[in-house]
Amino acid sequence: MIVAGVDVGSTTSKAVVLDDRRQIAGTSLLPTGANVVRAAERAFREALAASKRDESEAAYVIGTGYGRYKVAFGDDQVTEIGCHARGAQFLFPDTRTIVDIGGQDTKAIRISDRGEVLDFSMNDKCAAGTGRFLDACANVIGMTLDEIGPASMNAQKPIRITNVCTVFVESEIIAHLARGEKVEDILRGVHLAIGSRTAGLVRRVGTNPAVTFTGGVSRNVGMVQALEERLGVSVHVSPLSQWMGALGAALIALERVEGGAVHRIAAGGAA
Amino acid sequence: MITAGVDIGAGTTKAVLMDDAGRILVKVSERSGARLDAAGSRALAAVLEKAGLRREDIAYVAATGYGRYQLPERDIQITEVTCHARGASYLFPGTRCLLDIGAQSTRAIRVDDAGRVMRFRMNDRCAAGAGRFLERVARALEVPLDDLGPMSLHSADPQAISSICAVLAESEVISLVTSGKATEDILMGAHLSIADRALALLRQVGVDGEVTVTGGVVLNRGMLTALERRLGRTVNASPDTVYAGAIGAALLGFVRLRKLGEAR
Amino acid sequence: MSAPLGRVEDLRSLVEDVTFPRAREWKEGGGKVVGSFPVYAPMELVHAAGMLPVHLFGAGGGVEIEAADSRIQSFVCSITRSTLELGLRGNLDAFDGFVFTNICDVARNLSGVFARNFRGKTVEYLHLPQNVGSGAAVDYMTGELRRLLATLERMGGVNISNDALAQSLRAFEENRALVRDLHEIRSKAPWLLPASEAYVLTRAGGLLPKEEHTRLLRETLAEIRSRSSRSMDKMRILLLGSFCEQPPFALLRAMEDAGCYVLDDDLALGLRFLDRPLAANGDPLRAIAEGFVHGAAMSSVCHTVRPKTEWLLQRARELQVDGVLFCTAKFCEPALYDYVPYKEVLEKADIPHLHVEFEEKMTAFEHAKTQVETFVESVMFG
Amino acid sequence: MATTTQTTVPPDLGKTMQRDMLAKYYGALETANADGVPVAYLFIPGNIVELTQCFGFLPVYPEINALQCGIKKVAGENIIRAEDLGYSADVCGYVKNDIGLMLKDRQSPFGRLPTPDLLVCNYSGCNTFIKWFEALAHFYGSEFFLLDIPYIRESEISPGDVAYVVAQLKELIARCEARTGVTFSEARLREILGYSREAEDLWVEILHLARERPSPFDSYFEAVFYMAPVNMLRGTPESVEYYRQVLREMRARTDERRGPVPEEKFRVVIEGPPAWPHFRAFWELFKRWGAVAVASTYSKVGGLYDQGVRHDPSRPLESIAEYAMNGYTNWNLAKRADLLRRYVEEYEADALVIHSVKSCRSFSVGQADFRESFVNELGIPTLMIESDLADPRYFQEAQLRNRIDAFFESLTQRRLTGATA
Repeated sequence: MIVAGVDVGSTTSKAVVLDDRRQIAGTSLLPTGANVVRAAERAFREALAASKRDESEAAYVIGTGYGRYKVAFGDDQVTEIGCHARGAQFLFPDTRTIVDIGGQDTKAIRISDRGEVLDFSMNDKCAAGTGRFLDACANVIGMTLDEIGPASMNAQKPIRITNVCTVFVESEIIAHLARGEKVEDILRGVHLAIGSRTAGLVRRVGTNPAVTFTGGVSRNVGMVQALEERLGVSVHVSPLSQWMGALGAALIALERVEGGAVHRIAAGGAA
Repeated sequence: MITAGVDIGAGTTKAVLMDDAGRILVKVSERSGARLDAAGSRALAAVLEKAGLRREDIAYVAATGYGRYQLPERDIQITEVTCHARGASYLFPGTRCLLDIGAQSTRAIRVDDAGRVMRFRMNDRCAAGAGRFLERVARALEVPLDDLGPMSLHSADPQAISSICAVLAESEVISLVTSGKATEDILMGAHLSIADRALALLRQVGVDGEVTVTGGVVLNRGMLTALERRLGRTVNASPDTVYAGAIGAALLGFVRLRKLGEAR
Repeated sequence: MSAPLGRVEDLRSLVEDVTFPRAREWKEGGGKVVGSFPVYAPMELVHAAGMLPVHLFGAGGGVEIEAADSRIQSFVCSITRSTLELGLRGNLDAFDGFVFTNICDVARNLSGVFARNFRGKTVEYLHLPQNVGSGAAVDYMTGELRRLLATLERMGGVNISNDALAQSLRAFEENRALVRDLHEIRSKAPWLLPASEAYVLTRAGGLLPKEEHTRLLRETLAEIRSRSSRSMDKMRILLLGSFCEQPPFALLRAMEDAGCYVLDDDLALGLRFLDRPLAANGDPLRAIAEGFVHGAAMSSVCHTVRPKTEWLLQRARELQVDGVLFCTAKFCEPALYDYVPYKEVLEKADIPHLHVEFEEKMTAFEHAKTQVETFVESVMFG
Repeated sequence: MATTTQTTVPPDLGKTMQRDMLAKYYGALETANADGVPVAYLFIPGNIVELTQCFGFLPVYPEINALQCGIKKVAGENIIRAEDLGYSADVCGYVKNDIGLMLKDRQSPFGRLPTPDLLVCNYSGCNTFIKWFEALAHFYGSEFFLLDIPYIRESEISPGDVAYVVAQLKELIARCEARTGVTFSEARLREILGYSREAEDLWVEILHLARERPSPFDSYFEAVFYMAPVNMLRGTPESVEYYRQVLREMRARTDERRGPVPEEKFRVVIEGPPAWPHFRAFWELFKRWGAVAVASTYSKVGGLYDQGVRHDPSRPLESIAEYAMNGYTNWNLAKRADLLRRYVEEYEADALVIHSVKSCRSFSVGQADFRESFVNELGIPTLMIESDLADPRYFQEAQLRNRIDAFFESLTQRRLTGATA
């Protein structure tokens, strides 16, 4: 018996197949693109292929992320808040606080020792799209997303970036460039600005350790350092952080099966 | 007499030479690169070389654009709004209002019959980023930037995108994508939302009379169609308007020369 | 001790220092410090209680906003966020109390946020009369001042006599007269005194002990009158809209460099709020109340019987300005509402005008600077 | 997951009575200028409609016009028309809606509005009111009277504050006498205040029925309709009769254990104005989870009757002054937080929902601070969501849905495992 979690995000779609011993049997990661329904199906099929298991063995599938309602073949949908909480607590049992910097929203979640969501806070309108904030900065400076993290680490004199707004930060960076400021100093300033804002969000739900940093942006070492500096605590980061939502969804699916829930399709068609 | 107009933008730098009969002798356009001060001097040297002239043959050099203070050879620096207005009126003499839609900022300018600025208004911080917004919409929809305009023209049912803010508008685009709306309908919706914001700016300075559009957006058929649909009449647009800033600077050079001549 | 004052750069660094050195010095000397949110507050009472009155004008770009952003939403002006951030970071620990007034809904509610987050401090909110046309306004405001006096007496464990109040009133009146002289010079001979210099001289009055600021004004006024710089071909403008959150000093400088003489403005209006001398004799509290109800400066935060648009046209003609520049803080509602009737009457009177937005924390203001340059060019090249 | 089917509450007499009252009211407004009937513009919080009625003034409430334009989906065009005039994107959507309406031809969804003979700016709990009516005075050139209502800045109202408001009410009476030629009759005022008092008593009884399980009505999404007469048309026998009828119907629903949703799964207290331009969609986001508002603060902006505030015929001007100061947004943040906490306890709510709107900083600033104390100090699950009460451009349904679903998901999960906050 296997279960699956399919996380359809604004930029990438991910899936995780889990077996009944909670071992990850297969994963997938691909750009969501313009057709969301197809992206969900492809993510699920690729994860199944990686797990070398057959679709018929899937006892329960849960969709999450912005496109969760488009996971047509799923048995249920759960928001990414619930899934990131479940996934982070599974990988690091001492987790009490989760920080997820996603493409659209930044989330801070407080959980109980059993992984229940006790409180969460999300970014303010003007601080939306933190993932895109980094994307916009990399674009203006002419670097890739993977390069800006390491580049920001060797800054001597970080420049204070005052703009919260993704659109206006580009003109601020262009002005600093035009003044001949060093690229790594600007990048360090950008990472610290996001670190400050995210720390403010975490403080709203309380910075009780241990803190787990999830989502694609956590692969950026410069962002991990900036967040740890602003939070004043070290953070867990897992190489699986991009699949945290899909893993959490799969874990919840497994708990549903263990709790007696029956696979909708096996039970003869959609509810 | 010959004057030079050099428009040093964040992306590209343009330079033109004009004679006192108001003819454009020669024009160049180059990438600005990271060092803005070098960009201006490089463009000036290129336009002189193309015309087979030397700096001494030029009676007056006017700089404009983002890097207008960084051209050592200049006699004066003038802002891009003032130069754009004069240059666009040179290219389209009937112009009464000018809409300049760039990557970051949108400008609405009311001009008199001689191309002088009467009133102008620039976008609010929250309504910034028209060009940049289109680039990100192109990436979200996996459509090459140059196809944005043509593709949006096939739209049968444009999707309304209401947010003023480009970031929130992008989230709306992503929600439309996740709810399976047709790509061309989303694209036309995106163009119309930019057109609405730009025309709202223009209405604040007065939208009656001939409208001329400048800025990178001029090359995008979809954007011009969206503007004309919302405006209810045609607009002037031509690839030459990308030189409007440099042309305006050169023409204003002659205005200063006449004033200095009278002063002596 | 503090750096020698008088030179503009020293004043600027004092005004931009968000650690409030002079307040800490006063506190270490055993005194108490009371801060007020930027537009008008009757600080004579704080002076009479033997405490140091300090005008809080936010943190400018001086502090990274972190905690406050999760307490105050994004559609609120920056001065509110930076003032709360200063409190949460401990920059205001030397202060014993804060006075807020009805500048706008945000300033009013900020007093509630301060009261909950800084329980050890005294937080007072004064509802200053808006119906300045009512016969009951002066009595009501005198009552409100008496309420503030009782709070200060409790805070200081002192009894504030009428003589102490009268003496503080005289000290403030003397200072106000010099501030009026300062701004009189720059409206008549702007080439002698740039707006940016007049601004930091005025702002210093919100940080220094009143007597020290009065001495500083006397010395500087004498030096200014002896200057011999000549008038240049610049655009004469009236600057409006920056009465609460202040534009960055560098933006003010950039506007003057772009070719403007700023003949008058409402910068740091809270320190220039009482327009005319107060009645010297009788009950000092009633004198302040009458000064506020009948002689307050025109501003967007106070209703006036006379339409503000009438005042604007008269002021523009008095100063013979070439144009009016509305320079408003992002999200500043009172200023943004007044802009529309003002814009209408200026258009009818054919007086050029421009509206630019700023945030106190801005470091790159190309957007605003280019607009001001274009404004100057449109008049010069017009 | 929440059931999506929904039983519609049967069309009842109360709603039709209100529809007739409003039709008669808007009919009178349509012909007021032509018939020489004096028109007074008022604000809802702290409004003194009883006083203006003594002089035959017809009241017009620009806030009501603005929210109706929102519901009827015409707010957007009005706002853009005001922005064309120069109003910033960052100022209140209600004001721009009203200015845009005026610039077109004052054609509201319920009929054409008359121009004002007198602008009575009862400035209670919102500084923007002053700027709003200063603008109307500029555009219409009509007479302006500012009724300055002191903010409640301590735990109770001070005698000095009451004296200041009563003195201004007397000056207003003199102004109305000069304006209309009608001499003021205290007996008439007492009679009108009697009707107000009766309607207010009945309205409080209705509000308290939300303590029932299930609540017979939604004390936010439905209260905003039922509250119209006690805010706009107070002091009339028709409004008293209306609330007697509504009380009968709500008692009937209680007996039949009927409520606004098929199964009441969550009882919530809601703070902040609703998203008028997307009212149905906004309500649906809560209905899907079986979430019912058992108390709300927006329904108390026009008067905190359930906190004991009453018009009193035996103390006419004093009780009007005390009523005017006791609008929800005129209470300081400590009193507002305490009221929200008491609502959660008295109405046995499972959670607090804060709807922060950009247009209304009088409501919004301080809410994020509430959330902090409610969750961490009081242990009350609290959700904060953002949009706007008037401007349709600030309603991102995908984001709102994501946050509301996540919140009720976590409540469901904690209910299953009995976890404490």
